[in-house]
Formats: sequence, structure tokens, C-alpha cells
Amino acid sequence: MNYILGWSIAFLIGASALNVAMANGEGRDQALTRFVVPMLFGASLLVLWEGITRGLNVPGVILPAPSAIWETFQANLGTLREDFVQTFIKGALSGYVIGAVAAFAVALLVDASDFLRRGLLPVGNFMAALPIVGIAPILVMWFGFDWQSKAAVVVVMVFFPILVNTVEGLRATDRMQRDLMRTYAASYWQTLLKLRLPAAMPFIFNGLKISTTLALIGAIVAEFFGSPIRGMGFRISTEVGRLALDMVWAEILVAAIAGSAFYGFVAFVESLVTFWHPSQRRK
Amino acid sequence: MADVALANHARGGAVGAGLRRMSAALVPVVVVVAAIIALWYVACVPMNIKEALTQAERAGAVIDPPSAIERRDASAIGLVFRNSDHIGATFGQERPRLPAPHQVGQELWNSTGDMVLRGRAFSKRSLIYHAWVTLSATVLGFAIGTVAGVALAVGIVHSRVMNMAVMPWAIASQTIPILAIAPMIIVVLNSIGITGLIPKALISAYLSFFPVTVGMVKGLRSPDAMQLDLLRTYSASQSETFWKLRLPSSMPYFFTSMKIGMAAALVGAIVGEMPTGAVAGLGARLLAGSYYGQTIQIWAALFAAAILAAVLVGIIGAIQGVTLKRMGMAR
Amino acid sequence: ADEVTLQLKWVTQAQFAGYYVAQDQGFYEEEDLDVTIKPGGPDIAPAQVIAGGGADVVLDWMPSALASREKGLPLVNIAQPFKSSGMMLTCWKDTGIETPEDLKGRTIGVWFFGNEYPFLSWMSKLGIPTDGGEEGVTVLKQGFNVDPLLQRQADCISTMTYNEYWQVIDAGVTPEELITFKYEDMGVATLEDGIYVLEENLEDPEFVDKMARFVRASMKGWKWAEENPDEAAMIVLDNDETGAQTETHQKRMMGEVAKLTAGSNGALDPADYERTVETLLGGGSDPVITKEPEGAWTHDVTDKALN
Amino acid sequence: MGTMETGMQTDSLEAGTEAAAASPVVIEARKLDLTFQTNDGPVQALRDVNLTINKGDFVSFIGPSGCGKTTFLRVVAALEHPTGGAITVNGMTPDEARRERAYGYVFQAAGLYPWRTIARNIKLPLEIMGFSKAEQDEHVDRVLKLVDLEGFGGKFPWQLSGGMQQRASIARALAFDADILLMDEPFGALDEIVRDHLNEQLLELWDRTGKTIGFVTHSIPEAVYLSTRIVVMSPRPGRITDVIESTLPRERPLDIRDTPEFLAIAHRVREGLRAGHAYDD
Amino acid sequence: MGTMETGMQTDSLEAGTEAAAASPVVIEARKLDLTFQTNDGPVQALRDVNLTINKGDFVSFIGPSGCGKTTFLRVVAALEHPTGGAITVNGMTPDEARRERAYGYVFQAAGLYPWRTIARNIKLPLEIMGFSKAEQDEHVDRVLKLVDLEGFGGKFPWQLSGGMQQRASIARALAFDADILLMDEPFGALDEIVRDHLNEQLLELWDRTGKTIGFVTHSIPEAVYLSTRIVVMSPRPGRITDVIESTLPRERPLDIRDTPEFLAIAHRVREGLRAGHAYDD
Ligand SMILES: Nc1ncnc2c1ncn2[C@@H]1O[C@H](COP(=O)(O)OP(=O)(O)OP(=O)(O)O)[C@@H](O)[C@H]1O
Ligand SMILES: Nc1ncnc2c1ncn2[C@@H]1O[C@H](COP(=O)(O)OP(=O)(O)OP(=O)(O)O)[C@@H](O)[C@H]1O
Ligand SMILES: Cc1ncc(C[n+]2csc(CCO)c2C)c(N)n1
Ligand SMILES: [Mg+2]
Ligand SMILES: [Mg+2]
Repeated sequence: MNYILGWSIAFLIGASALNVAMANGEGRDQALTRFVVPMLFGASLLVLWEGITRGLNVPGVILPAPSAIWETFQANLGTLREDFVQTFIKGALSGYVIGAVAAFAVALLVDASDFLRRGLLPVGNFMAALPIVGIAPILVMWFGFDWQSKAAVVVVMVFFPILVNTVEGLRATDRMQRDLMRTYAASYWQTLLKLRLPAAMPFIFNGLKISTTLALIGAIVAEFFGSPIRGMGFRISTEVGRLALDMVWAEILVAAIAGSAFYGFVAFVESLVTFWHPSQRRK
Repeated sequence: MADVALANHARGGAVGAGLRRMSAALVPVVVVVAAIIALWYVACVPMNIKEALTQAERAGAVIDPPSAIERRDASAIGLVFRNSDHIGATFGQERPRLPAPHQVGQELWNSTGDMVLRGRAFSKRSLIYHAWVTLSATVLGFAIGTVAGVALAVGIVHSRVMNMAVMPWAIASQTIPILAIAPMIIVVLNSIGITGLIPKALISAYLSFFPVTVGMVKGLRSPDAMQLDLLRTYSASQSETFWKLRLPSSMPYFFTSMKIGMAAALVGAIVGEMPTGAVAGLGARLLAGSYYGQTIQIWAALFAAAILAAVLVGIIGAIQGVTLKRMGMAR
Repeated sequence: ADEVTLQLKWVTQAQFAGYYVAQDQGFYEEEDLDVTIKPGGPDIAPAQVIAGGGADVVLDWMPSALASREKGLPLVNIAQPFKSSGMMLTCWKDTGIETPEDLKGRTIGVWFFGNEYPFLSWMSKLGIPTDGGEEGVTVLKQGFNVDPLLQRQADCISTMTYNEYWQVIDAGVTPEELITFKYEDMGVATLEDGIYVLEENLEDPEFVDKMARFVRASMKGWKWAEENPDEAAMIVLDNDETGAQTETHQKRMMGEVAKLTAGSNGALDPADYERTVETLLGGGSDPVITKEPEGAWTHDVTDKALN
Repeated sequence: MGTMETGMQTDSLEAGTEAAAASPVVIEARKLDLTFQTNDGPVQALRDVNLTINKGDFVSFIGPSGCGKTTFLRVVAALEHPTGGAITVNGMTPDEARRERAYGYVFQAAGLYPWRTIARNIKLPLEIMGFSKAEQDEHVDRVLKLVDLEGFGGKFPWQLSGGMQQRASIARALAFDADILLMDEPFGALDEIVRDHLNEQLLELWDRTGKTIGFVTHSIPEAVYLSTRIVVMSPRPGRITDVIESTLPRERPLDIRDTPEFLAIAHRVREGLRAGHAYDD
Repeated sequence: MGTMETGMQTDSLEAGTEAAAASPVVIEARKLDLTFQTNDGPVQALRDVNLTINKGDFVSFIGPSGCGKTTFLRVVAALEHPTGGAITVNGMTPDEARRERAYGYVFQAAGLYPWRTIARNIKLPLEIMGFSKAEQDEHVDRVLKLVDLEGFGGKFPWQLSGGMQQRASIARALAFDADILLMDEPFGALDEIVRDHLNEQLLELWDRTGKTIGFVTHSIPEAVYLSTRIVVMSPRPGRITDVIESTLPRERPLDIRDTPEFLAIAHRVREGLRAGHAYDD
């Protein structure tokens, strides 16, 4: 058998064995172990990938090796940064913020009226089932080629998860907690600020976390349907056509890093805001 | 006396209660839908006014302002007020920016019900045919995704290494814009001899496995310490613990995550259809509509997709209802 | 029968009538071929498909085929049914555009995905930068349709003589409202819709023979389509799985496509090739290809097929 | 049996009213009815409940699960509205009294907000009622001392044991000076010793402040130990079956519970309770 | 104080061992230590616990929250492993005894699986222990009768009241013939009347079957009423402070609770409890 591939498989097996040992060993609850184990696993997957592409001579126009992707990544930092700003900062982030704020406002509205809630939520669930790939061309037609239409797609994508979670969260207080407020003759706003919003935070963050990955994907895909000549989605689709697969994967790498970092950031804020929640307390 | 009256009242209530509950659920939805449709019609006017005016101009009408170039930068609302006699034309365009609700409804009917009536339910122009094509990829992908998701969850719950090593990457995997690399996936799979339904199904499986994994990990871990300890006092084995405790108590989570997974699988199938050469399916239909600027057709396909999703999720919901009821978990 | 899989560059439409006709009329069968025609799509790169083994032979535009070649995928043109280019820029006349010089400061829709090279070469020849501003053009990655023009999001968009142009017309725009710049007329025409295979396969005489038969049957299909445009359009329509194409549009497209295939017997004219390469090499600061390609075409197949 | 009970009820009730005629009436319920509409038919949570509570009374409610103890307390606090009869609190409707912030309510579980420290939990009603910052701090200090929780103001609820949480929740109810304290099984989740300790402290507080207290419990000794009056209730429909006046002195050391007098009252409560208890569950 | 306690403990313990020397030893703990490692340092849940339980004993464990009652029961059932000392169950390690299926464990809450009917909940241990279908049915019928739940086998747990659920969970523990019954506050969530009723039934069952029972409770009367021996524990670190032998006869009607003998034992338990109770929580 091919020796490069053989070595990479051997590495995978070795790393897995090491992981098993670490995960079940003495320091299994240490932060370092928690970090090293997944990293090692990821690294062994990369090694396997490298082994397959090299060992089996997979053409670079089909699947480039990680090393080639890394080289391209380093050589094109400028382009990647420009695309990142266009797609992530302008498109995804602004859409995410607008969508979250809008969803939040509508949730308060919906929550204030039982009628609206029972009317809007089923319709909302139906709308959430619309595949965004279909909405994207329409929104590009409506909002133009630049980041605004990408932000619009992101707004549509993140709106419903946040709305549904917020509405659910605002109803998450138990009867006793609400009755307590009533015995104080607290006003609507007092109850909202002091009880229902804090209690809703774990739910709201659930929606916000789901939406981070949706936002990035939405912004990238929307660029397929028309864009200026920069942006991660633009680059991916263009470079596929040019068979520059290494560049495509470099963009995907950026997307994965940005997406994970975004997710991690929101999760971090969550841990600050909902420090009191049992799911956060254990650690 | 009073008791009799009360009993009567109760009985009357029981009969009426069902109806009342149904209408209580339905009325708000109907009102909201009506409001949305009304808003939609209103929105059609400014959205479509420019094209309506351009067409009227071509037909010889005098428009204010007279040239399309000037109108390009004018506000749509302003144009509506200055040319209010052309509002009617915004509801019947062939390629509207925003088709009116009745246009979408008409198109939906033409490509579904009407087709059935004419016995051509499975012709290429029928949305039923395209929905069917999408459905097969969705269901296959959903099945693969669910099995993979459950298997992964079982692994994560039972193995510390899996939990530590795999979970972070499962999250990271979802940040990869699969939609963007779907075409490449199809080519790569083609190159190792996998073609046809499977590539589409694999893309939808990729999107649907994650919610299932996350939900099932939660579900399989939902038994509390006491429930687990009970089995330990019986010296139950791991597999007995799985079959008799973990699996049954994960059922509510299982169904909830399947609903999300199903919706994701449908999106995956549609995305998978777009670059496979746009042969057939709702995704191909969306793309074709987009390619030829047939907005009405796009909207019809969009609604068909949403209806399909609603039906699929509804089916899971029904199975959930029956299963949980038989398991005594629905109250 | 020998099996052949053909990957098209775009969705099923009269642009590919010759192949569908050859299939439908049994021309392939006569040559003892069993041909599978795979429609393309907006994100299908034929070069990638052939690299992945998903097809034996692909249709591609020469600029992107040559670019692939430089990327290390040795595509070879074995036949060229399209003699002339159908690409053009379609602009609103009322924006005041009359000559290519007037494009400065405008917003222009361009197809990417490997189809942007002719435009970039043209601009570089005109000396107009493509990064926006007063003196340059603002380039948009045009989507799949002509909406950017109709919605006036762009002053000009890319169109094909046989397809998108007519979609603009179908949307109610009169030809008088428009001004077009054909790449043929601008002297920057590049070859479109050629038949490409992998270089290594050509070392196998059996494969060359198979391709000869394929090209012969396909050209027969093309000539049949040129003579019977309406029937050809109907054949295409029958093969359209999406059910989205219309008869009028396909018939008209067939008529226009026939004009482009008219001058070709299938063999690549080396002069056309030279002109394409020259255009591409003149691509300015970011040229499509950096050096004169070698072995990018061959007459081996057409010699066999046509003699 | 039904008639006997009714007779008993009316008797004791009137007795109660007369006995304490001196102090002003705080809560007065007349022919109170409350029926919940549920999807398997109506549930009569309260039927024909008559009760008068005077200022400074310590009234315990005891009875099997589902007899309407909680419901009655909730009606008093205007958290539930009766479907029949009349109730006044300080001469007003319960809703008006609520808006006057006449109640401190202690729920069965501590019900502290987990995102607030103990001190900020106690501040919650003060913030809502618009006390100044300085007043807030002062009140918090006072009640924390009262329930033996000095130094724990900065901790979060989950960092405290169940007993401490329960005390914090009592402190919260005491932080603003409500005349009426309604306590729904406040010590249900505590062990006997802590419970005894809190019982002692509660008695002391009551003695010192002269508050009117409504107290729900499942424990007969607790009810007897604490109350000036014990209301025994019975379910389906929820009604009062006995009202027992305590003959114990106001000053009650813990070992009063071993005296024959105490045991006699406890015995009567147990009998009343058993009579109303249906063994069909 | 500390020395006094220790002395007391050893004394009573030895007394206990000697008194019941006739029947065979079932559980024997010697110098048992158990320390939990938590993120704010180690918690000594059990320290130097010595206890001998003979066949047929009914031993109650009482003590403030966190004194290690549950932990001790869990150590006996091999759900927790001691960090020091030795414990044998029927002469084996707890783990071996567990594999021999020597225990029936009743948890504080009923803990029935909601997706199984009452009968199938009771069958659960039988399925796992590989009883035949016929045997399973037979056992289920027997224990359902034992806890007065005939005819409820087909119901789901949530269709039953709390008291009935608790009885079902006891039935589940009785379904296979474990010698040792470990019950952790089984009646904690019930009201006094239902509790009395179940207490009576439990005593009767114990009397009839001669099982060895370990029973955790917070209620002094309950502990006194039920036990042959009462183990008083105290927290931080969790240890035994007193072991009280009951002088009550085996036959115990409910009103034995009003007898002076009963009250004397209760008083001693209360005193022991109070001594060990730290007021710093
Ligand atoms: N919101 C409600 N809707 C319907 N029925 C209710 C509601 N609240 C209480 N009930 C019913 O009213 C009756 C009295 O309930 P309540 O809570 O007052 O009993 P309780 O005496 O406090 O019992 P427990 O000791 O269990 O707390 C019960 O049968 C209960 O099921
Ligand atoms: N798994 C664990 N990890 C860490 N500490 C624990 C654990 N289980 C129990 N403890 C600690 O051990 C001590 C004894 O706990 P245990 O549950 O045995 O008390 P208990 O007497 O049963 O109290 P309660 O009456 O509240 O049930 C407590 O301080 C508790 O916090
Ligand atoms: C996204 C996308 N846009 C344009 C083309 C170019 N293209 C190739 S064939 C053809 C004929 C259309 O009638 C066109 C326009 C493409 N391949 N992908
Ligand atoms: Mg209650
Ligand atoms: Mg315990």
C-alpha cells in the first residue's frame, strides 16, 4: 500500500489512541486536555486528508491538499481580508444585528398580545421553512448587488430562530415568579425588565447562537446570486470556475474560523450574561 | 338544582369545547394571514410601480417624470402618488418585482391542482412532479442524516473521547458553507462513482445530521441521576441502560430534533438540486425561474417548498403524537 | 456500443441542440455510441467534472479551458462547432452610452465563473480599469438573469445573442431602447462551446476513434439542427427536465445559434485559436493565461471524423 | 357527617369572630366560591368558605392535598378571583389591597431569582415600590439580620443551602412593611431542626411586629405550635371543616410541644383532618 | 462536645451490636470515610462511620441536611465507593452484593419511568434480572396487591396521585426478593395523613417479610414509629452522633405515638439531633 497514506492512517490511529488515553486518564477534566484532545483529533483528520490527496495523487482541481490550501491562504491574505470585510463584517454582521433587534422587538410585541402570538407563530414557522436559496435571488433583485442584499438575506434567516426562542423565553418564567411580581403590584415594564428578560436570556442566547452560523452561510450563499467583485461567496464561486480550488478552500477556512469564532464569542457573552443558569454553573 | 345546572353546563361545554378550541387556534392565524396578504398587496404597488410606468410609457402614456432614467432615482412612493392611475397595473405584471398574492396562488394552482385535473400531475411542468423529485432526495438524506446523527450521539454519550474530540468539530462543520461547496461535493462524489440521487441526499444529510446529534445528545443525557442509579441497583448493563432508559427518555428530544432535521434536509436537497445540472426538483425549478426572471414561478416554487416542509414536519409531528401517546409521555 | 458521457456548459437549451438532435435522430447510435448528455448549471465547471471523471468529454469556452490548462488540467480542444462568439454587452440607450468609451463610470454586469475573461481582456484593451471610479467601470457579478438591467441596477449587462438578449426583449423592452456591443465586432471575440477532452486520453487510439465518431455524429446533429431549426428546438424542449423552457424562446434561440455554428464543419480554425489566445494574453495586469499554451488543440480527431 | 361539619364550621367561625372582636378585622371572606374550568370539567377549589381574620392573628391552614389552601391564600392576595361570594382585605377588595402593597407573600419554594444576589433579591420589591437607594440598603441589612443571613447578601441563591434560600425568601417578604404576611408551606422543604429554628424565629417576629399571618402547612405540630387559630380544610369541594382556637399562651418555647395541652390540640387537628381525608387515592 | 459525641456513638454502637448478636449481621461498616472532591475543595460526606445492621433490623437514619444519610445508603448499595474504611454486605463487598441483586432501593421521589405503565415499571427489574414472562406477571400481581394497587397496573404514573406513585415505587423495589430494602426519604413529598397510612403499611410488610430495612427520614415521629434502631447523624463532616434502640413493641398501632414511651424516644432523638445541628447554614 501507498506509504504516505499508510503513514497518515498510522498517525490517525496513534492520535486516537493518545486521545483515548488522555480522555480517560488522570487529567481528563483539565482545561488543557479539553483543548488538546479535539485539536489532536482535528490535526489527525488534516493529516489523513493530506495523506489521501498526496498518496492517491488526487488532482488539485478536485481536492487540494491542506498544505496547498495553507500556502494559498498565506499568499492571499489581502484578498481574503477584503472578502472577509465585505461578507462577514458588512453583510453577515449587520444583517445579524438588524435581524436580532427586529426579532427581539417583534417578540416583545407578540408577547404582549396572546392573539398575535397564536396568529404569528404558526405563520412564522411556515415562513421559516422557506429555503433561503430561493429568497436570495429575490432579495438581490430588491436590495441591489452590494452588501445590503446580503444583509437582507441574513435578516430573513436569523429572524425566526431568534423570534421563536425569545417568545418562548419570555414565557419561560414560572407562575410563582410572576405571581411574586403581582403581589408587589409591579408594572408591565418592571416585570419585563426585572423578571422576564433575565429569565429569557438563556433562550434568547440559544437563538443567537444558532443564528451565528446561519448568518455567515446566508451572506455567502446570497453572493452566488449577484455581488460586487469581492466577497467570500463571490470568490468561492468565481474561483471554482477558474479551478483555483486551493483559493476556494482558503475562503472556506476563513469562513470556518470566522463562524467558529463568532459562535464562540456569542457563547462567551452568554456565559457572562447567564452565569446563573444551571447549564453554565457546572463548569 | 344548582348541581344539575352545573352538570348541564359542563356537558354543553364539553361539546362546544372542541369547536371552541379549534376556532380559538384558527382565528388568530386567519386574521394574521389576512393582514399579511393585505400588506402584501399594498407593498406590490411601490415595488412594481417603476416597471408599470415604463410599460405605460411604452404604450404611449404620459408619465411624471417622463424618462425612465429620472424615475430610476425617484422614490417609489412618490411615483405612486404622482401616477396614481397606474396603480392597477402593479398587480398583473408578467415579471413583477413582487408578484401579487393572487398571481402566486394562480401559478400554484396552474402547476398543481389544475395539472391533476388534466391528468398531468407528473408532467415536467407540474410542481407535484418537482416536489416529488425533491421529496425523494429529502427523505433519503433525512434518513441518512438521522441515522448518522443518532449514531454519533450514541457514540458521544457513551464515549468520553468522542464527546471531547468530536463535538467541537461537529459545531465547526456547520460553519462551513456547505451550500457554497455543494457543486464541488457533487463533482468529488461523481469522481468516485457516486451519482444520481445520492449526492443530493448526502448534502441534505450533512445539513440534517447536526440538529439530530445535538438533540439526541441532550435526550440521551436527559435521564436524571436517580433514574440511572435505579438501574445500577439492578446491575443493569450498558445496553440495558440504553434500551430501557436512555432511548425511551430521549424520545421527545428525538422528535423535536427530527423536525428541525427534516426542514434542514429539505433545504439541503433543494441546494443539492441547483448545481446538479438543474434537472428536476423544486431547486431546479427555483433556479430555472430565477434564470428566466420568472418571479411568479419562483414564488410558487418557494411556497411549494414551504408547504412540503410543513407537510413533512406535520407528519413527524403526527408520528410523535401517536408514539408519545402510546408511550404514555403525551399528556 | 461505446459509452460516452458529455457534460454541457449550461442548462438544457437550444445552445446544445446539435447534441440532442444527434441523440434523438439516432446519429450516435449509427456510430455505435451510447451517449449520456449531462446538463450543466450555474455552478457546474465542466473542467472540474472531467477532472473528476464525471464525463469523457465536455463543452467549454476556450478562455476558461485554457485557464484550466494553466492550472494543471490538460484540456485539449478536439472540435469547435461554434465558429463565432455570441457574447455581447447590452446597455440602455437612454443612459447615453454610444461607444465603448462611454462605459467609463458605468456599472456593468459580468458573468464570472470563468466567463469573465473576454470582458476583462476587452476592458484592458480599451484601457478602462475595472475597479470602479469615474474613469473605470464598476463591475457586478451578474446573476443568472437579466433583472439587473431591467431593474436598472446596472447600465449594461452581458448577454448572449441567442438567449439573454431575447429575455430583455421579452420583458417588453424594444430593441430601440437598447444598444449592444458584440464581442465579435469589438475584435475581442473568443471561441465558445468547443469540445474538450483530457490530453492523456488522446494517447489511446481507441479513444481517439470513439471521439472521431462522436464528433462526426454531433456535427451531423448540428447541421441537421441548422436545417430544421424548429424541429431541433422541439427536440431540445423534449429533453428539458425542468419544464421551464418555452417553445418560442427555444425556436428563436435555435435560429440565433444556427448563425454561430454556420461557418464551422467541426474542425478548429487555427486562426480563430490564435486570435483567442492573443486576446487573452492581452489581458493587462491580471492576464488569464500568462504564456502561449502548447498542445491545447488537435486536429487528430476532426481529421479522422471528417475525412 | 356533612351536616355535622357544617355546624362545626359555623360555630367555630362565629366563636372566632366574637372572641377577637376587639382587634379590627383584616380579612373577611363570606360564602367564597371558586371554580376552575379545566378540560376535564370544572373543579370546585373553594366552596362556601366563611372566615374572618383579625389584626394580629396567626392563622394556619391545614388539610390534605388539593383542599384549596393555596387557592384561598391566592384569593386573599388577589392572584385568583373568586367566582362567588365576597372577600374584603382591610375593607378593600383584594386587588385594591394589592395595589396598596398590603401583602408579603412567601411561596412554597423559595423562588429567588437566580440572576440576582441575595441582597438584590431582597431589594427587588423595594426597587419596584420606589424606595430610595439608602432605604433599600437599610432594609436589606435589617431583614438579613432578622433571618440570620448577615454576610450572605453578596452570594447567589444557588450558592446557599435550601434552608438559607428559604430564609432569604422570607426576608424578601419582610423587607417592605406589609401588614399581612401570607406564607404557603414556607418550610415544606426543610429538615425538622431547621424548621424548628425558623418556627421559633417566625413566632418571635410575629410577636414583635404584630403582623397578621396566614400560614399553610402540612405539619400538624407546626400548625399547633405557631397559630392562634387553625383552619382545617377538606377537599372535593375545597371547604373549611373545622376552625380550632389555640389555647396555648403567646409565649411558646419549643418544648411546649411535649405538653398535654399541645397534644390535645394536635389530636383534635389530626381527628379533624382524618375525618376530611378520603382514602380513595 | 465533640468528645462526648464520639463517646456516645461508640457506646450505643457497641450496645446495638451486642443486643442483636443473635441474628446474623447483614451490613457491617468499619471506619467508613467518604470524601467528595468538588471544585471548592473536598467535602467529607462520611467520616469514621461504624455501624452494624443485623438481619430483620429496621434502621432509620435521621439528621440535618447534608449529614451523609443518602451517601451512606448509596455506599451500601454500591452507588458510591468509600474513600476509606471497610464495608461488607452479607459478607461480600457492596459491589458483589449488588451483582447478587441483594438490594431494593426506593428513592426520595417515586422515580417511575413515565413511558412505562405501573405494571411495566414494576417489571423493569424483573426484565433485567431475566425472570420469565410468567414469573414477571406473577410477581407484579403479588406486589401490586401488597401495596393496595390492584387494578392500577395498566395506568401510567402520571395518572396516579403522588401517594399512589410512591407506593408503586415501593412495589417495584419489592418485586424481586431483595433481602435489603434501602429507602431514602420515600415519604418526603406526601402529606401527613397519607404518610401515616403508608407508614402503617410499611410496618406491616416488614413484620410479615422480615426484611432488613434502611430508612432515611427527616421526621422524628416517623423515625420513632417505624424503627427498631434510630441512627442520628450530624454534618460537616458527616458522622454518626447517636444510635438509639427503640423500646417500643413490634406491634405498633398509630396512636402509639401519643404514649409517653414514644414521646420519650422522640425527645431523645430530638435532643441528639439538636446537639449535632450547626446553626451556621
Ligand atoms: N389554576 C388552576 N386551574 C385548575 N385547577 C386548579 C388550579 N389551581 C388549583 N386547582 C385545583 O384546585 C384544587 C385546590 O388546589 P390548591 O392548590 O388550592 O390545593 P392545596 O390545598 O394548596 O393543595 P397542596 O397541599 O397540594 O398544595 C385542586 O383540586 C387543584 O387541582
Ligand atoms: N456527588 C457529590 N459530589 C460532591 N459532593 C456531594 C455529592 N453528593 C453529596 N455530596 C455532599 O456530601 C454531603 C452529604 O450529602 P448527602 O446527600 O449524603 O446528605 P443527606 O444527609 O442525604 O442530606 P439531605 O437530607 O439534604 O438529603 C453534602 O455536603 C453534599 O453536598
Ligand atoms: C453563473 C453563470 N453565468 C453565466 C455563465 C455563462 N454561460 C455559459 S453558457 C451560457 C449560455 C447562456 O445562454 C452562459 C451565459 C455561466 N456558465 N454561469
Ligand atoms: Mg398548595
Ligand atoms: Mg439525602
